[in-house]
Order: sequence, then C-alpha cells, then structure tokens
Amino acid sequence: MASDLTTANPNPDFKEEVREFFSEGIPENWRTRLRAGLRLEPDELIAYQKKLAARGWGAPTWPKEYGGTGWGPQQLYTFWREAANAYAPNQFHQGLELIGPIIFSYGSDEQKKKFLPPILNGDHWWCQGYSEPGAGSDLASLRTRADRDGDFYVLNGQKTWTSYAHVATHVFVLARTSTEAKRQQGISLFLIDMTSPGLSIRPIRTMDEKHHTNELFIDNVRVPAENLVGEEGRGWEYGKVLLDRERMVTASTAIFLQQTVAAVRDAASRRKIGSSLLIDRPVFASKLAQFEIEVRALQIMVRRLMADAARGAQSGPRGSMVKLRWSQLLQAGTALWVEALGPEASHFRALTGSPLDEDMPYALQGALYSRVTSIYGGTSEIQHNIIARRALGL
Amino acid sequence: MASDLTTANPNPDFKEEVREFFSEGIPENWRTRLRAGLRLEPDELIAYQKKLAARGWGAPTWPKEYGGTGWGPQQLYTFWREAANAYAPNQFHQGLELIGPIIFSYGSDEQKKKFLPPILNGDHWWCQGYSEPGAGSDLASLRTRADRDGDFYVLNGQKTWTSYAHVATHVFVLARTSTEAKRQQGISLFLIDMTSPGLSIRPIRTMDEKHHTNELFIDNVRVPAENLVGEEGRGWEYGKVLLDRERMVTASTAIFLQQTVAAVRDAASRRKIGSSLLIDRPVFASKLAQFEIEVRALQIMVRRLMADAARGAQSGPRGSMVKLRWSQLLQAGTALWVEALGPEASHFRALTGSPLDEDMPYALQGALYSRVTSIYGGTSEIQHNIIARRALGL
Amino acid sequence: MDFLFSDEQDMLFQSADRFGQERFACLGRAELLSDPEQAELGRLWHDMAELGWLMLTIDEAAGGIGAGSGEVMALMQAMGKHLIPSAYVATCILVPALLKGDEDAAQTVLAKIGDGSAKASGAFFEADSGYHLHHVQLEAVRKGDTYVLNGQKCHVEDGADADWFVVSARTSGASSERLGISLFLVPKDAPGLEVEKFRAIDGHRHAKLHLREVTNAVLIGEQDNAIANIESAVALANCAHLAEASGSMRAAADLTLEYLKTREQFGQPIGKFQVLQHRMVDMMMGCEEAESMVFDAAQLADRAEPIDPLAVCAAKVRVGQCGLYVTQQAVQLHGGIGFSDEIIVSHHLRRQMMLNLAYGSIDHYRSVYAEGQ
Amino acid sequence: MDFLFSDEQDMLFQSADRFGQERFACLGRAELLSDPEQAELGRLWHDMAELGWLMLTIDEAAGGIGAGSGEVMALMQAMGKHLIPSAYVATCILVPALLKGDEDAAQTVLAKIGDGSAKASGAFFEADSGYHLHHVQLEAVRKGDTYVLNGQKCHVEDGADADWFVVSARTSGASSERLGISLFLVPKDAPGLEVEKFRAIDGHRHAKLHLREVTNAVLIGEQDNAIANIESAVALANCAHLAEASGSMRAAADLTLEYLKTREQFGQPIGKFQVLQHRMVDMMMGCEEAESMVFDAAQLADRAEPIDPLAVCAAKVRVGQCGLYVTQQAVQLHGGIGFSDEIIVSHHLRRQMMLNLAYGSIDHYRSVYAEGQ
Repeated sequence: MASDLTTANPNPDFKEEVREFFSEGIPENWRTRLRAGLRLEPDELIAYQKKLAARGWGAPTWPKEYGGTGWGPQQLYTFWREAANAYAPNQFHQGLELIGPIIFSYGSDEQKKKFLPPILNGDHWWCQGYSEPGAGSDLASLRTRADRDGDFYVLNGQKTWTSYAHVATHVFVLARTSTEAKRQQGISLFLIDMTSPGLSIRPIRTMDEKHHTNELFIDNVRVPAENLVGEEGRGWEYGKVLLDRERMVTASTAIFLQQTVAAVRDAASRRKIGSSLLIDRPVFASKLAQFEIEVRALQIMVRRLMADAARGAQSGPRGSMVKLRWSQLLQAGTALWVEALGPEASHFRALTGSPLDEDMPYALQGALYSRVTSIYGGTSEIQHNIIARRALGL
Repeated sequence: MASDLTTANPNPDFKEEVREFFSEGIPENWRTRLRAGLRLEPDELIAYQKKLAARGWGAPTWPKEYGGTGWGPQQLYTFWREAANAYAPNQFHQGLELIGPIIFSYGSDEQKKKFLPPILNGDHWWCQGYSEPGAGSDLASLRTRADRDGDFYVLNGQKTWTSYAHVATHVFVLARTSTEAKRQQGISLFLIDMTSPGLSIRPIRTMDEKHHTNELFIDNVRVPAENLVGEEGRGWEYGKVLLDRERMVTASTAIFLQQTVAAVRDAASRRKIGSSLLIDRPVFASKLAQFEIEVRALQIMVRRLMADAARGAQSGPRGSMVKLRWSQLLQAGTALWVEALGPEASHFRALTGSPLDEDMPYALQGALYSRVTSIYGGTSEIQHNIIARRALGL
Repeated sequence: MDFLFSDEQDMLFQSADRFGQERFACLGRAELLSDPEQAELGRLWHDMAELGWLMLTIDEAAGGIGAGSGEVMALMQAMGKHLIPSAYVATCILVPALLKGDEDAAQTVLAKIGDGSAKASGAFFEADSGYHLHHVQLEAVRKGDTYVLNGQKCHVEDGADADWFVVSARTSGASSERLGISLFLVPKDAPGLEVEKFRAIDGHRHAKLHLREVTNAVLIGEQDNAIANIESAVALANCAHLAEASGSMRAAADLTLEYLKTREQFGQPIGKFQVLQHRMVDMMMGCEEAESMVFDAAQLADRAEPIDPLAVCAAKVRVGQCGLYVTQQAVQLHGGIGFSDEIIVSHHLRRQMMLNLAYGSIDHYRSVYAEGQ
Repeated sequence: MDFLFSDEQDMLFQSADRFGQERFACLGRAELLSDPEQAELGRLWHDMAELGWLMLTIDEAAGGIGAGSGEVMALMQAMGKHLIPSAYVATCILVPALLKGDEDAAQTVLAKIGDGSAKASGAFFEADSGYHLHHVQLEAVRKGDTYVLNGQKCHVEDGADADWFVVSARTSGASSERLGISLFLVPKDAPGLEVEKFRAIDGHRHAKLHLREVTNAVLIGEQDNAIANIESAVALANCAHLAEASGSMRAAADLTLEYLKTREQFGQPIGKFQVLQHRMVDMMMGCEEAESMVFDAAQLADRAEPIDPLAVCAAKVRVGQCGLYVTQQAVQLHGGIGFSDEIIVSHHLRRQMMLNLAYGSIDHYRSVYAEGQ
C-alpha cells in the first residue's frame, strides 16, 4: 500500500470520486484568496465543513468510529491533491484538528457524544486558548488559574492570539490547577462555552488587515467540572496526541502550496511589459522556475513523510522540516506574485469605489500573512532548536 | 581633506603619478591569478616589494620616519584604486602589515634598525607563528613555551597555519613565558631567524592545491633575549596596535575586489552559447549585475571606513562588516566566474601537456581559495560574535 | 559631505525627528490613516509648510529654498524613521524637478506647493509599460492652441490627493520610442479626467487616471523631448525614497535591538541567544550598507554634473534588498507582536514593500543596470 | 520503492559501502589520484568488475544484469559517500544507455565494459554549445561505406581513460537543429583522433577531442535521429550523479555533526553554539531534500514510461544547490582543517562543485525547466 503513494494512479476509482466531488461547487471567489495562502472567512469554512460532512468526508483524518473517514495516508494524499487542484481550501480548523482528536482520545463518553458530532457538521466552532501575553514560545510559563469550587472550576486569566474567538462557539483552555507542581505539570484542559459570563474578547489588529485573532479575557468564568478533559493536572500531556497527527496536518498544508504556484504563473501570464509577457522574460521565468522546483522538492518531501506514515514508521524531524520549508516557500511565492503584478500592486483598497482586480489586495494580503507563518506554531528558530536537540542530539 | 575621498578627482597630480607608475611593468601573467583573488607567489611579491621600495612606496601605510610614505587615507585610497585598476597585487605580507608596525611601535631601537629596512626592500620575508593545533579561534589557549636561559630564551611548541614559512627568512612567535598569569597574560613575542636550529616545517596541503601554509615545529630553539619584543608577558597586547590598522588592510583588500568583477565580465564576454554571448543572456547578466551592485556597495562602505580614518574617528564594527562582506563577495564572484567558463572549467591540470586557458585553473583555484577567507583571521561566525558583543552590546 | 551630515543638515534631521516623534505615534496610526477627511494629516502638511520643508527643493528663483540632496536626505531619513505618510516625495521632490521651465502655470503650481496649498504628482506608468518611463501610449494631439489628451495612467504614486498631475504623453513616435514624449500639467478637475483613488498597505494614497478628450492641459518644456527630464526627476524621487528607506530600516533595527535586550524568554533576554545575535548583526550590516549607498547617491546628486543613473539603479536594488531583509527580520524577531498593528515594526515592513514598488522594482532596476553597464 | 531501498538494493549499498571504507581512505588520496599509472585505481576498477557492478545497467540480452535505477541509486550513494573517483557513470551508465542498438561494434564494447577490460564515454559538448546537446557542429560526411568526421569536442566527462568515445556528429541540418544528429563509436586510437587529457579538482580525468578526417567510426542507431537517445542517456547519467551527490553530501553532513560534538572551543563542544546548531539543521534539511528528490527520480526512472525530463532538470537544480550548500558549510564548520587536504570534507566540496558542471550547470537546467514548463 505504501508504494501506492509513489505510482501514478494507485486507485483510479477513489480519485475519480474525489474529482467528481470537487468538480461542483467550489465558489470562484475563493480561488484568489486560497492561492495567496490565505484562510477563508469562518462562514465560508463552516459552509465547506457542512458540505464535506454531507458527503461523509467531514473528518478525513479521524477514525471511522467518531465519524471520520478512516482514510489511510494514500487516500488522504489523493484527497488533498485533488482538493488543491480544484482550488478547494485546506480544511483545517481548531475543532477538527486540535480539540476533536484530544476529545476522542482522552475525553469522557459524555464529552465525545456532546462535542464530536457538532464539530463534524459545522454547528460548533472552536478556538484555542493556549498562548498568553508575554509567554510567546515559552508556553509552559502560563499563568491562567482554575480554582475548584464545588462542581465548578473558576477560571481567571488572559489569553492571546486566540484565532477566531470572535466567531467561535467554544474555546478550549489550558489553565493551572496547581502551582506546586513543576512548570509543565499542574496544568489542566477545559472545554468552555463562549457564551459563559466573564469571557470577553478584544480583537488584535494584524498587519494583513484581516481580523482573525484576539485577546481573550477570562474573568471568574465558571466551568462545570464535567468539562474538564481527562484528569486534573495532565492537560499538557494530552497535547502530545497531536504531535503524531501534526505531520499529516503539515503535509496537507504543504500540498496546497501548488495553488500559489498557479497564482504566480497566472499573473505572470496576464501581465505584459511592452510587447512581451512577463512569463516569457528570462529573468522572471528563471525565478519562477526556481520557486516551482523548490515547491516540487517540498511535495516530494511530503510524499516521503506520508510514506513513513503509511508504514507506521517514525518521521523524525521530517514534519518540522516540511513546516520550515513551507513557510519559506509561501513567503517566497507570495513575494513573487506581488512582483508579477507590477505598479498597481500598491492598490490595496479602492477609496472611490472603483473595481479592484482580485489579485491586487489578496496577493498583498497573502504576502503579509506569510510573514506570520514562520512565527506561529513554534517560530522557525524554535523549530531549528527542536530539530537540533531531538534529531541531531546537539 | 576628508571630503576629498568622495569627490571625483581630489588630487590629479598624485593620481597621475600613481597611474604612471603602474602603467609599466605589471606582468601580464599576474592578472588572472589576481582576478581570482589569489595571492601571487612569494618571489613575485618580493620582486614587487623591491619595485615599490625603489619608487619610495615600499610601505604606503607606514609613517615616514620608518621609511613609509606617510600617506593619509585619501592618498592610500587613490593608490589602491589605481593599483587595482592596473591589475597590480594588493601588497600585503606579514612583515609589512603585521610585525613591521609592531616593531616600530614597541621594538627597541636596535630592532627597528635591524629589521625594518629589510622588510621594505624585500630582503627579509616574515611569517607569523601564532595559531596552534587545536586552538582554532581560541587563540588565548596557546601552549608554546619560552623558558629563559641566560641571554637566551628556549622555545618549544608547535604552530600551525604558518603561511609562507617555507620561504620566510624570519618568523615572529607568540609563546608563554609564564603559566601563572591569566590566559592572555604571560605571553611574549619573539623575533626568530628561520635558520635557527630546531625549527622545522611540514607543508599543509590545502584544497586549492597551492602550497602556502605549514606546520611549524619548535624544538629547543634558542632565541637571543634581545629578540624579545618589548616586555616579557605583554606580547598579546602588542597585537592591539594592529587593530586600528586593520581597517586599512581590510579596506585595501576590498578595493581589489573590482579585479574579480572584471574577470567575470571578461570571461562572460568571451564565451558564446549558440549564437549569443553569455554576457548578453538576461539571466547571467542579471546575476552579474547583482554581483557588481553588491561590490559597488562594498566599495562605498570602504570609502566610508576611510573617511572615518581621515577624520580620526572610530569606525566601530565597520571594519568587521567590510571583512564579512568581502569574503561573501569573493566567494560569490569566483563561483560566478567558474560558471562563466562552462564545461571546460573541469580542466584543472593538463595531463598530456596541452595548453590550458589561464582562466580555467585559476578561476577554480580562486573559488576554492575563497572558502578559506570566511575562516581565517577570525571566522565569519566569530566576526558576528564580536560585532554583537562590542557594537550591539548583546 | 563625507558620509556625515553638515551642521545644517543635522539640524534639519533633528527638527524632523522631533516633529515625527511628537506628531506621529504608532498607536492610533490606523485610525489616523483611514480617516476619509485626512484631517490630522492635513494639519501635519500645514505644519510642514510652516517649517519651510515643502519648498526645500524648489529653486530660489521660483521662490523656494533650492537646497541640495544632502538636505533632502536628512529630512527623508527622519520621515522614514517615523514613517510619516505623506505625498512629500511626489509633491515636493518629483514635481519641482519636472517643472524646471518658466511656464506661468508651472510657477503657479510651484508657489502653491511651496506654501502648502496644493499637492501634485507625476503620472507616467501605463498598463503595459512595466516600469519603463519611455513606454508611453497616452496620446496628446495638437489642435490649434491646445492639446487633446486621451489614454490611461495605471498608477500615480501618491496621486490620490494631488491637485495637479504632470502627465507624460506621446506627441509623436511609436509607443516605446524615447523621442516624442511630452509633459503636460493637468489640474485634477480638468473636464474629461477621471481620478480613481486607492490606498496602499502603508497608508499612502495613490491614483489611476483616465483621460478622455482632456483639453485643459499645459505643455511643460519642449514638445517631444521630455524623457530626459522625466528620468532625472524620477532619479531624484528615488534618491529621496532611498533615504526614507534607510531611515525606516535603521529605526526598525534599533527597535529590534532594544527588544532583544528587554524581552525575556526561557529565563533570559532573548538577545542572549546566539542565533538572534547574529541575525541582528546581519540586520545592522544591512542598515550600514544601505546608509552608505544613500550617502553616496546624495553626494553624487550634490555635484554639478547630472546624477549618475547607474548609481541610482544600484542603490534602488541594494537598498531595497536590505530594507526588506531588515524589516522582515525585525518582524520575525519580535514574534507574534511583530505581526500586530500595535507596534511599529510591521509598519516599517509594509513601507519597505511599497517603497520597492514606487517608481520601479528591484528586478526592473537590476536589468536597467545590467543593460547600462 | 517508497523512499526506501528494497532488500536487494540495500545489500548492494552495504557492499559498496564496505568496499569504499576498506579501499578508499582519505589519507593518501592525493597520491593515489595523482599516480600517472593509476595503478591502485586500476585494481579498484578490476574489483568492481568482479563484483558485477560494471554490468549493472547493461541489458540482460547484451550479457549484463539489467538492473533498475534503484540499484544504480544504491550503488552511487555509496560511491558518493566514499568519493570513489572512477569513470563509472560515463562508462557504465551513459554509454550502455547510448548503445541500445544491436550493432556488433556496440555489443563488443558493452561486453568489454561489463568485464572491466575497457572504458568509454560520450562526447557531446563543443566550444559554443553551452550545455545544449543539440548544438552540434562536429561534422560527419558519408563517403562510400564510411563516414568522415571533422571537428572538436571541448569536454568529455571522465574521458581521459576511455578506450572508446560515443561521439555526437552532425550528418545534416544546421548547427542547432534537433534533427540531423547522429552517434558514432570511435576508438581512442582512431587515426586522426587527438585526445587531450585533463585532471579536475576532484581527481576525475577528462578529455578534449580533436577529430581530423577520422574515418574509423561506426554509426550507432539511426542516422540523423540520435538526439532523443542522447538526451535520455544523459538524463540517466544525471540521475546517477545525483545519487552520488546525495551520498556525498550526507557523508559530509554526518562528519560535520560528529565534529560539532567532539571539537571543543572556548571550553565546550562547538555543537553547543546555537548558530552552529541551526546551520547543522539547515545542512540536514538540504540532505533530506536532495535525498527525497533522488528517490523520486529513481522511482520515475523505474517505471516503464520514459523518464520525465523535467523531474531530472528539477533535481539537477535543487540537488546541486543543496550539495554546494551542505559541503561549503561542512568546510566552514570544520574551520581551518576543513580547508586542508587531510580530512575528507573538502574533497566532498570539490566533488559537488564538479558534479554541478557535469552534463550541465544549475543555470542551464533551470532555464530548460523554465522553457519546458
């Protein structure tokens, strides 16, 4: 089965099925944003989640018993490739890829019953309350407290970089239930309804001018004890179930980079300089070729990562390497796209209601957004540290 | 005077004088090696030293009282620019730029009288015995010992990377005269005749296939006490006089980079691919332009460095920055040159006595040699450390 | 000027530095820029007029100060340091350089620019022109005493608030010939002129022009022979932008150095991490390289001879690369908050990205350099 | 093969790894390479023949093993790891791929290659051809039963010790046409053939050919239609070289990692310095990227369809870049001794530099990729 990953057409039926699904109904106006490496708006992602769920594909990476597809790496690879080719989005949201798997691995039966189905069908939208102001990459230093009070925990503290908190129905929060333990112990994980009194948010303006993240203030928020995941004090280690899953998330992200390649190629094929097309000018063509070749190399690294998964082998630092290269290439690709647009790329917002070529604002927004991809999820510097320590023994 | 550095033609007479000097007698066969950033053979450098000395220009950076020209930064700049334009070498040797200045700053009158004139007229050739095996960038850990014995010191130890020891008449050596003091103290500086019994050398083969450096074995070598420079135990600090001079040495080196620009341009103007010249092909032209622009930027940084010197101002980290950029650009330039040569660049030595285009071996040798320029004189990593600590306070 | 400001230039820098510090804090930047009335920015412009900055490069004969490029560099470095978003370069550097003749209309515009009562910009780029100033298809046809202009300009730098446009038009020759290009002064309310306005990611406000049978246009300089004038005016605008870029990247680097010394992670200031130290050194080298090139370009521009176009090309390439590198790394080293609007580093990155587009990209100038060398 | 060797391939790798370890130490490398008699290298070649490696890619029909590209990759990675300098790729990959026909002369040469009694190479490049295989000016004119060849080949990879040359010649058409190119088998002692020999910085021995009225040449394959055959043979040679490159860079990286852990400076292993740790990570990423591409190319070459030329172009570009980066940094991190002949890292750098020239540079293949995309 593993070797199927590397042959041209491992399972034509499945591929056709996927292709047919995507042949209808990916809205045209998603395309430009996806090519820029941008995420769609939550309402669009929710609509897409519902559409996938209706087809039974709401959770491609989940086991069947929890409503997932139970696909192996080969099917996932085919699915993502076809999705990328069809300009569908890479369906990542915190419910699907972060708290869902933690709940089905460590949650109580009640929690599974209550929380998993609405993630799949798009009725619940989750955000993640992990980062805290001043903590940055040093997550273990978190200070939000959860004090037991009868059948409740009372939470106090502040979170930051809480993406999509402004549209989320639920948030999962790490909080300290004991101050005696060492830094990474004494931390517990809670599932919280966003309508709970005492929760409030303040948007964080970011340089890409997209409202996607927030500060989250937690002021005497009472959380039912049944919403504690697993045992008290072990919240930190539950995250580890995600480590193994992470390489698949990383792999899928990198597969979608081919959409950016298409964007640059497309823009350069439309732009004329004098009598020649930009794409025919040797210097630009050479830069584009370099970018495409590096993307191709990354795609092959992704196939290797998934071949590891297919045979149940460890991948060592390959997941981190793919994440590092992906952010570098998204940055390079969006910069090239902006370059391909020429002088008008400075037209980001129309002030007089003029129509604006979709390329202009989204390419720029993508280029700006790309800068944060080497910061979030562990900065590139932290990734290097981790690889040096874990894989190289330095 | 300072502003003269920046205007087109500050002192036409001097410039003409220099130009006239160089208009005659720079042998054609030096050109290719100099353009590759390679150093000439010692006998050639000695011949050139004698020629300069005969003109009264044996030591452009020395004060007049010791036989130097007493030139200020503006004249030095003009001199080096013209020398570079004329494909003359950058006259750096250890006698002229290292031990000479230490002797005229800290040496006894006898030492000045005995050692300075032969440096100028090329009769003495010095090498430097500082580095030791295993010490690398950590110079202060040196282990060569000098024990007093009546009117002599007896030296024992081993040095490495002793460039030109195989042709030198003299060597200056750092050795420990006390083991009690802290690491950098208790070190003394000695002037030693290379014919002294107990000195022996072993060549170090290097990847550029040029014999220029050696190991130096010091086995009970007896050195007259009068050859101790200055006071016992202060040898380390005498080197500091060179720090201030170093920026001028760095500046001159960087000025000569324009010879490499000319080499690449020349090779690309001669090479045809199909019906077009390589230099007219947009992708190569773009790479060459990038290289030239960076060299231009470096030359401007050099002018700024010399403008500092002209007004007696500190340069902070500018000298280190120029050294860093110079080695990067020499590496980039020689690689570009090799690229310009095409398939035949793999013809490094003729095995059947065929004539070999001078470009081929020297461009390759230069490309190989360039790799050591980011290692010697403090690796690029050490330079970064120094700038971070001294200039940025990190 | 040997890589130092003169006392006068230094005073100008100090004064602009104070001005930026007092009037242009980062917090509230977004609101200030997005105000459709541009109220505070209008007051800022008025104060700059009072300080005499708006007439800095206008010839003394035309009532200006006639200062050299050293003064421009000093002022622009301070503007870059505080990221003062204004139409200064277009209005006060580019247009005065274009309007060197003695036409009455030009004198009127210059006077109004100098006293702050009007803004202007130069309109050159067209849909297929790339950044080539001599690719001009917008047409001006002589009819009796007037010219009739038809065509588009796809991007006018800082043109959204301009009262006048200095427009390049083809009066003869084919669309890429250097000969046959003329300049016209066109008021924003000329019948037949439509001005579309846009905001960029750095808060600058640009325009796109549609000219349909515009007759209200005054020929500037000699007919058919404007290209040299346009190119040297754009070179001066580029020099000013480069000084702004060097001031901006230095400010971003300084802020980052400060952050490395104060921000703690894993129990120590992050500036103790060697990788960040070396990155910081590379950023400082980028600033040093850029500054040197800017001084050099300013010195060249101060001489009597015309400015060396290759020197400006080289500086556009290298200063642009340094500016991107420095400000990208400034954001990276600040981590998450570097990406937020609330501290100024991300604004520096946005401005550097846009400076690289203004009047031509790195690739454009590198290829011009390659051809000219 | 899913990015793993099969058991057979792994055994081949292990065997070649042992061979390299036992027979090819770094010390004395320079002497061994510079021996004009090539005595030890001759024994090495003989032993490789005994191991059956020399007939690895020769078709079974022609008495060879007919192994696939996975086997070639395994063997070449080990050769790269130990930097075994031999004419293997030219003789045992390129030439067997060129000699696919049933000409008697070809069969004779293949037999001799397989048993180690002869070497051969392909001669394509000319003074003005760049790395374009279809720029052929060397002329072959039919005269009766024979052809008369006149012209030069400026570089024949690993050609100095070849007993036969497979030479591309123009039999019709203009100098850059794809049609009109034919292949000829020419023995080294053919009257009118002059072979100039050269050594490269990696110890490989190349040649330059002058053909003056050479008649002793056998047409291989169909007249005028050789270009596709040449291109696909060169693609296979490139794949083998890429596998060698990945083995070599991995060895250099492993040695450097070991050095970082053992070499002490300033009182600690230099691997404790964060800057060197991150550099090491980047080197390992380069190895990973290169290896993945090499596996991919080998997999592609194993399929029935003809090899995808774009995949090989892409790998030539990226593996080349990774190889240079990794080995340059291996030298840098070793410091002074990295530059010396006495440890192997500098030899890896030299080989990577030369692999980048063999059959075409990074720039050449990137531009072919750009045109083909």
